[in-house]
Amino acid sequence: MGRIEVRIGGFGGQGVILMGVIMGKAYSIFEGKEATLTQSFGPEARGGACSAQVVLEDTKVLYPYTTNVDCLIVMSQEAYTTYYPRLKDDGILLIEEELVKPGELKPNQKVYGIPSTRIAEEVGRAMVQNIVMLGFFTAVSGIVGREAMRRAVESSVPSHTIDMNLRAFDRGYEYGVEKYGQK
Amino acid sequence: MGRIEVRIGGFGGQGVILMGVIMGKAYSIFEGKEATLTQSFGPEARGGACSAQVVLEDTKVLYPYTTNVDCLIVMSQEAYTTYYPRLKDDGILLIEEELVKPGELKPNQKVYGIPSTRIAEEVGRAMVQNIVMLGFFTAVSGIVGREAMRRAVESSVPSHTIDMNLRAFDRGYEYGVEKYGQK
Amino acid sequence: MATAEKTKKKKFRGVVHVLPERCKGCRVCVEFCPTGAITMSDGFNSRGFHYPEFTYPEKCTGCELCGMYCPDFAIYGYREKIGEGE
Amino acid sequence: MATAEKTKKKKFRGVVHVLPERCKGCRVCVEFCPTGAITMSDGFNSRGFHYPEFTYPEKCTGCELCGMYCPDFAIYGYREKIGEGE
Amino acid sequence: MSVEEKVKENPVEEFLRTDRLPHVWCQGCGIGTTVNCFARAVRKCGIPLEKLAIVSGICCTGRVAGYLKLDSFHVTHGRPIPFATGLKLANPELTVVVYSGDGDIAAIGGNHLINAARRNVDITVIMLNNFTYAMTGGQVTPTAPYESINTTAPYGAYEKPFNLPHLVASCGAVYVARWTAYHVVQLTKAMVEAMNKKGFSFIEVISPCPTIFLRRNRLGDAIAELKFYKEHSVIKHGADTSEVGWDETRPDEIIVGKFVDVERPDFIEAMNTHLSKRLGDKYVWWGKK
Amino acid sequence: MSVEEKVKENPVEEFLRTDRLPHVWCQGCGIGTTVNCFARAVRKCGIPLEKLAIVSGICCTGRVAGYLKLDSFHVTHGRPIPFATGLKLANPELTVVVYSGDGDIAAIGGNHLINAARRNVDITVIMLNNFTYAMTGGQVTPTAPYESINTTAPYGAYEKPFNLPHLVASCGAVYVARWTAYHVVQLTKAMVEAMNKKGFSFIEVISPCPTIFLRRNRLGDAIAELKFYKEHSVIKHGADTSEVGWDETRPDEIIVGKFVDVERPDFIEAMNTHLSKRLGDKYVWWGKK
Amino acid sequence: MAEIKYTTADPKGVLTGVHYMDGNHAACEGALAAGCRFAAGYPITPSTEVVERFSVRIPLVGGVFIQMEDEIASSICLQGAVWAGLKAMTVSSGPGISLMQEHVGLAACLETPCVFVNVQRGGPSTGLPTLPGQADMQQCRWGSHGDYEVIALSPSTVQECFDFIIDAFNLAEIYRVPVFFQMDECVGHMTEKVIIPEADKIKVVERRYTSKPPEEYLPYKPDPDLVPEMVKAGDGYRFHVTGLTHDERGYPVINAQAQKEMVYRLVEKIEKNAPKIWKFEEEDIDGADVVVLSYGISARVALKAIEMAREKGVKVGRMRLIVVWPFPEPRVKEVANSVKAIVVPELNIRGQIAREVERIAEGVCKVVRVPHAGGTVHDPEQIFDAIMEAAR
Amino acid sequence: MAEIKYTTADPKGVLTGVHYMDGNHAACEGALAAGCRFAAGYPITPSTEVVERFSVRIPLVGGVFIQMEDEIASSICLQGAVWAGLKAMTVSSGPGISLMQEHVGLAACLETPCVFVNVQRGGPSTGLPTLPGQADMQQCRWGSHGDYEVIALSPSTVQECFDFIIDAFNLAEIYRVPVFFQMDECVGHMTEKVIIPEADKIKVVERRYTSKPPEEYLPYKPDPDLVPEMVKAGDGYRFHVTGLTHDERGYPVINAQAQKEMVYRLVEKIEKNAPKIWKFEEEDIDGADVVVLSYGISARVALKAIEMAREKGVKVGRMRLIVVWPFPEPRVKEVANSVKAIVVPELNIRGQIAREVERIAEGVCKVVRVPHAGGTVHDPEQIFDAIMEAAR
Ligand SMILES: Cc1ncc(C[n+]2csc(CCOP(=O)(O)OP(=O)(O)O)c2C)c(N)n1
Ligand SMILES: Cc1ncc(C[n+]2csc(CCOP(=O)(O)OP(=O)(O)O)c2C)c(N)n1
Ligand code: SF4
Ligand code: SF4
Ligand code: SF4
Ligand code: SF4
Ligand code: SF4
Ligand code: SF4
Ligand SMILES: [Mg+2]
Ligand SMILES: [Mg+2]
Repeated sequence: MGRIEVRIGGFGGQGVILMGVIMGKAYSIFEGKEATLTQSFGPEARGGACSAQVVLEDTKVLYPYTTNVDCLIVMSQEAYTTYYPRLKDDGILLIEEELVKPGELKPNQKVYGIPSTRIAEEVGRAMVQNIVMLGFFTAVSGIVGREAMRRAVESSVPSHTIDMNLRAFDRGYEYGVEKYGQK
Repeated sequence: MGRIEVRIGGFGGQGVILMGVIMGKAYSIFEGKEATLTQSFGPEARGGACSAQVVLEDTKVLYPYTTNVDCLIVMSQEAYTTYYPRLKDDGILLIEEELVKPGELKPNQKVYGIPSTRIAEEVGRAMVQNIVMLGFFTAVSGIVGREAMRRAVESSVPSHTIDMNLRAFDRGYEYGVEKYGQK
Repeated sequence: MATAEKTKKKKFRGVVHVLPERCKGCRVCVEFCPTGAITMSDGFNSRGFHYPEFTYPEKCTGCELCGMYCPDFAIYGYREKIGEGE
Repeated sequence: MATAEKTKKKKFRGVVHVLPERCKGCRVCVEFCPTGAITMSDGFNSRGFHYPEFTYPEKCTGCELCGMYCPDFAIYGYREKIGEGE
Repeated sequence: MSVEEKVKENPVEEFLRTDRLPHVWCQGCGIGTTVNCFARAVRKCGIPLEKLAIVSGICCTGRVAGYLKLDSFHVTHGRPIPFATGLKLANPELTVVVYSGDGDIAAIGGNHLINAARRNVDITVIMLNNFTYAMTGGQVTPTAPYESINTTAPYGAYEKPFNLPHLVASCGAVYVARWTAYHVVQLTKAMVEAMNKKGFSFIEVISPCPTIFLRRNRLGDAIAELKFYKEHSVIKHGADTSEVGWDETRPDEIIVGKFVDVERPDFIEAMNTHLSKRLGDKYVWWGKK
Repeated sequence: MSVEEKVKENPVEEFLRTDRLPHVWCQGCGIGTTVNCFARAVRKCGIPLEKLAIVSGICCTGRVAGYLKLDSFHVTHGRPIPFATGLKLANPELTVVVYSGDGDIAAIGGNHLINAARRNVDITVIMLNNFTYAMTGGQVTPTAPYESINTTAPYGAYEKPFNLPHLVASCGAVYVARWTAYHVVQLTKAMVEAMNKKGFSFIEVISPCPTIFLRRNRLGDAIAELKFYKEHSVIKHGADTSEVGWDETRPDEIIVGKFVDVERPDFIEAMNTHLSKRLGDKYVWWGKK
Repeated sequence: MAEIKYTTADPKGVLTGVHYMDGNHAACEGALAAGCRFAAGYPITPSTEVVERFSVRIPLVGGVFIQMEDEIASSICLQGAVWAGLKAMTVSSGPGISLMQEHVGLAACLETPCVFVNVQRGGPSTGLPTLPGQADMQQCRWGSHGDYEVIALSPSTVQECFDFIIDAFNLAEIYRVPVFFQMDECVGHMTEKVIIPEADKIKVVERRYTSKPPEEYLPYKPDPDLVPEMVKAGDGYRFHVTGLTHDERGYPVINAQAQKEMVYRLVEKIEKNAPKIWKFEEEDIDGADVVVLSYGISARVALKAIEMAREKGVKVGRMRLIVVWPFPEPRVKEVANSVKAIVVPELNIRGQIAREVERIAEGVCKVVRVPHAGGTVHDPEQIFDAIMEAAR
Repeated sequence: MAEIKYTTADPKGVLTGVHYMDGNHAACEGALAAGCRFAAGYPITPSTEVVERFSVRIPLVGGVFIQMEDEIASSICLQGAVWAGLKAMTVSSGPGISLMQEHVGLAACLETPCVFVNVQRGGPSTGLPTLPGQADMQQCRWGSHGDYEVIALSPSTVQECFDFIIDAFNLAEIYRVPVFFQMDECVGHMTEKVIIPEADKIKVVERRYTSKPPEEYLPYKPDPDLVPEMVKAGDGYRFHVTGLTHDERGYPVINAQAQKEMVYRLVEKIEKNAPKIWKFEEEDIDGADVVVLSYGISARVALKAIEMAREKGVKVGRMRLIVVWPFPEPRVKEVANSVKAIVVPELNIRGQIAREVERIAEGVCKVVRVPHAGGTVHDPEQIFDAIMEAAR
């Protein structure tokens, strides 16, 4: 598929990095390709902005940062403002629709919205909002396969939360399929 | 008088450095010339070898170390062995004669001996051995004047010990004059 | 006594101010309000948190506890005189 | 009892070794010897210190205290059997 | 202050750098609660604001210095006490408060803590104990309870924790108290007393860290923790400090109260008294006489 | 050992690097005396020599490591305790003794001291207290008595000194004793007990420094000092450690004795017990079972 | 004597398989594979994950993790463990590494083989705790007082965090020096695929224990390669070591002669063995007009810039330092002689490595610094611009 | 603004007269003359006499000496005192200076004007506590993590210990940096005549306190010379300072932009003002074939060698650094351009200053290192041989 660049942004506590880990692991371990995740976050451990960059390639990732983002996932308005300028002209934008109001997009850019926090609360805990979003990402982007993603979720969350997380993933996935059709 | 180099050696606790301070002070402050004292001693504060180098000049001392020693004062055998080789061919050697047994000297070198520890014990405390030696040095070397030396002693020792120290100085001086004649 | 107290109470009413944008939705104020005067709103603030609302002003004694507990300096209760004359 | 003790005493004698070159002349050994068996010499060692001498061997009990106190490991007292038979 | 005088503004506000809010602390974090108490204490203690300096180390709690609108110093991890010592000694008219975390004060800063207590430097140390290095994500500390889970004690801690009131008391601190974030009223009072106390005063404030410590140890949220404090705290003023430590993960009794309040000349007083005794008129008295 | 077995050699000899004698210590310095005690204690304690390691910091007392013919480590000033901790934890079969000065252990090393006591690391700390930084020429220490003269307290000290037995006891040390260089027999016994004690043991040895401390304070020579100890020491085994400190320059009573001797799992035992409880067979037991 | 004993890794510590992990975790796994069985640490962002993982793993492998009261304690505790026979490391970042400086000197002086991991963040002081820097590169060699030498390595990928920390442990054993593993926040927090081989594919160097009996053994008598053989506590050697200047017996000798012998050897054992230690990666140096010399994350960022410059037709070569200290002076000199310019992008503004290049180049080619204060990586354009400028 | 306010010394601290004292004592007297009223220290040979004297003198002058529990505490306690309005110093040697490194970075970052006196001894580690070294010269600038700049001075005579420590305090105030006063054991323990002038002959720089009212004051808004104005605790400014990367308000800002602004300014305030800071002594450079560049005690030892070489007819010039950092690059470059060789004798073996000369000389002249491991000074013959060799 060549190089695919994904950027995820939100604030500390939303599990942004874990999203990148799961995505990268799905692609590199369960789909056998290569993925480099880089992260940046705010002061020491908490608060502030937080973002992850995932570069997906068939072969070894050399330059590890995103410059032309294929897919931007944002869960705070600030992240949207900061990262949108690097979205490709034909890139896709995924948003937590209750937290982010995007401005006008370029003609070939597409936006996909989901109330992932509210869905997560329904699933059981607001904390799994990120996994809901990952399910949604899997559905609407088609970049990584659903099975690989589910296995990556399974192997990345605390064992006593696997069920809840998979439920969250599936809810996000289904929401995506229902709202935007199968990819 | 040009440059005069004095080296004093002994072991820690003998007050070697203080001897250098008094000599330097006498020459530079009380006789208005210049004197640089450098010191070296053993591991941190105590034990081991200890030595002082005093360079006396009419004008500012540039190179502060002794290379051609005019006067060597030693109070331990080790110091004698270590420093003797740098004594000038016509230099003078002053020894605590109960602690140092010199080897053969060069024809124009002169040796002056004093049982300074024993004299110090007589004066009151073995500790003032160094001051006895300074008195002796003043008498036999003639490098620094007696008055300047006495003033330097006075201003360099704890006030409650001034008397004892001056007594020690005078005893050393007199011993020198008696044994080797007035300089 | 009881009447006296009631009279006193009437002289003041408890008032609470909330700054929703500072709130992180911890619910501590609601939990430790001794009279149940405040409740959490359904709405989110811009950072995605629910915040407290002054739902039952009549219950509030202006005791200040919500303000002392709030870790985010987002709420403050105080007593306000009702009418000068009394 | 007293006789028994005396008999015991006779079986051993106190012996003291001094290493003058290690000695720094502090006199602690002499001071704390319970029997006064040792005294300071008049002579100096090579570093200018007076050192102890085993002046009164007959007084020594070999109690080891001089050796335990000596900060310079320069003296040591011990008990030596006198004759195997007794 | 009488009821009528109350202003219609959060009393903490005037002590805050409001341009920096919202702050970095997490949802339900007890640090902010203690800052409310501190603000009230500052109001009550009668110390002019411009003579009050605050020093923090690097930690979640250490961010307090950055939010308080006082002369405030955010220095290195573990070292607020010696910095505060310098401030105080150089200008004896300042009231100097150290506000920092348990790791900062009692782990890396342990030597400074015991020596400042010994010297009786006239500063107040408010140590917020959340039982963990919160800012770095929850490693084991010298205050971590037995068996508590921490990222560097992932199977539970097995070291005995410090009994800090006892430690500082054994070094000679003149004022020692412990409260929790639940005890907002008592804590406020203790802060007033400590700031007005001459000499080294120490307040341990037990406080919830929901994000790190509570979550990792499955102890619920801030509310649960505050309730735990409420239910398990026992006030014992003047308690023997050797008996206020605990060895269990969750103590049945958290002993709180003012444990020590004694008199002893502080460092500057001892210095002035001693040196003027020795040097007479030649001594240049330090600070106001 | 029966009388007959006594050899005709100074028993300290076999533990010394005799090629390094005479040593650097001054005339009458108490350090050597304590080494005599230590040598006898090593003989008596039954620990194989090759399993006994000694660690010193930088100070006069720290030179002990260099004279003892054991695995001996002369590390940095103030840090023998953490080095010893590493030695012990890496090889639990070693008996590890820290032998160092009061400044080394209780000034710069204070944090390591209290934390090692708290963790109950199985090491023995023999701290020689001569009330000053002797090696650097006599500066004031956290142990310097009130009003004592020191080069950096030239008009007399005015800080309260630490009560170290109390400090380490308050952190959880399992064996705490104090003796003086006069008490050679008792000190020897204490050293045996401490080395055989499992856990953190601490012996404070009060010792004369004639060159620096005694001279500067005009207290006479070593003999005078040893006599002072003899006359003013009061043996109080089991004394309340809070009462063994002193505030006077020359205390009328130097309380000596074994103050603490209690049981508590040491660090390695606590680790093994706890981790094997949590991890079962997966845990790789550390050290001999 | 002086012969390096290689063995293979102890399988207990080796997590053979394919993993998706970050650089900090990979460094921990590499350390375990290299035989590290002791870590003493104190938490600090962005390095803590290394010891966090160690504390999870070591109880299952056999060994000890201890979190000390501070970095000073950690940096000497680990040396105690080494002298008791274990391989050991400590891990920290800027402020913590600064606190360890006295004990870096101690390790150099006692010749304690050990590894200091520094996950570099932005400085000075508390600086940018969560963001990257490469401004502690000179600190490795000058941070402690006096003269001494260390070895420092710098990984660029997560796989290298695993692979090269094994080298770090091996070099520590071969030369008995503290080895710095100079990561940066980017590499430490970057997550990639890591392949951990079978234990018997991993080469591990054994400690150079003496085979001499105690009577013949001298702790600081060097082998011909200038490195002395070692013993450990508990083996009956009853040896002495000291941080004072010492002779071959390990006894303190406080004079200039002993100092000369000791300090020269400490420095020369690295300088003279440097050709065996250097490790760098090169590409297209021959015929290049410009060579980009870099290390750590910057080397990966530079790749993009190089690609851009090549697209513009510039002949760009690449040299990546893996072992940073000792510095590969002769090779850099050769490169300097063959190109127009060497471009040195790094996340510091005082040209910490660039100045070394400048010194060696002696003016035969331009040396173009591409400084960056840290907090993020270079924008590739910045490096590209420097290359274009240099090629002119 | 940005204008330096000179005043004369407070007579209370000035021991006017002719004295015979050692360098350590002279440094203390200089500090008192410069207005230093606070010292925090921890004893260490061979530096302790500085604070010993301070503890004797300060009760009679007005101020505080506190002996802290360690060097870490000392190096931050003094900064507290500075922020409360006093001039302050700490004093140490090798091991202690290594322990202070974190707080050197803090002082650089907070821009605390203060003085660190280092009486250099032989290292590494405990090394040679009583004997000289000059091997902590690079540590001044690289010892703490991250990028920052300091100023360092090095005296050669006892009189200079007095004179130049006054400069050190003044420079600290002008540029708000930690200033290192790099003595060595020789100079520290050398006793010579010292002339202490009348107080009104001693120029002292006042702290650059702002005259702005609190509402307008920003703690880190630089003046045109890149140095910000200062306030002190207790004056009603209610300001904040932090060791985190910060903006002009002193508030922490954790991003690359703030980092860039802050770190560049910290470095540039020294680099750009360097011409005003440089201080060196020159003799017979014009027409020289060889120039001996040195500092501290080595500069005096070199005098003998220079004399010897001149006797052999070699044209030898002399450059002595008084301010070592910032390094007088342009002048050294000029000198390099005009001579055959620069000879650099120093009491360290890694050419701590020589390598700086090498970097600047860029091969235009030979740079001849005359290394010495320390423990004593060079034998003048050694330097003489190097000069003769270089002159060839
Ligand atoms: C010298 C140094 N070591 C370590 C750190 C990393 N560090 C920053 S905050 C912190 C822990 C703070 O914990 P605590 O003091 O308990 O405060 P809390 O965050 O829990 O409020 C640590 C270890 C540092 N900044 N500097
Ligand atoms: C880091 C460091 N700081 C200071 C010193 C200097 N120093 C060496 S020995 C010593 C004092 C030792 O005093 P103490 O521990 O009481 O032992 P004593 O000499 O009295 O036996 C000091 C301060 C040092 N070597 N290293
Ligand atoms: S002021 Fe008191 S009664 Fe009113 S809402 Fe707040 S806590 Fe409740
Ligand atoms: S306590 Fe404060 S932060 Fe928490 S819910 Fe109430 S207002 Fe919001
Ligand atoms: S062994 Fe005992 S009795 Fe004999 S000399 Fe020694 S101390 Fe005295
Ligand atoms: S105790 Fe030892 S050093 Fe002192 S006098 Fe006796 S033998 Fe000599
Ligand atoms: S991590 Fe814990 S202590 Fe830190 S801000 Fe969050 S809740 Fe508070
Ligand atoms: S200075 Fe004091 S402690 Fe040190 S060796 Fe001399 S007498 Fe002993
Ligand atoms: Mg904490
Ligand atoms: Mg001592």
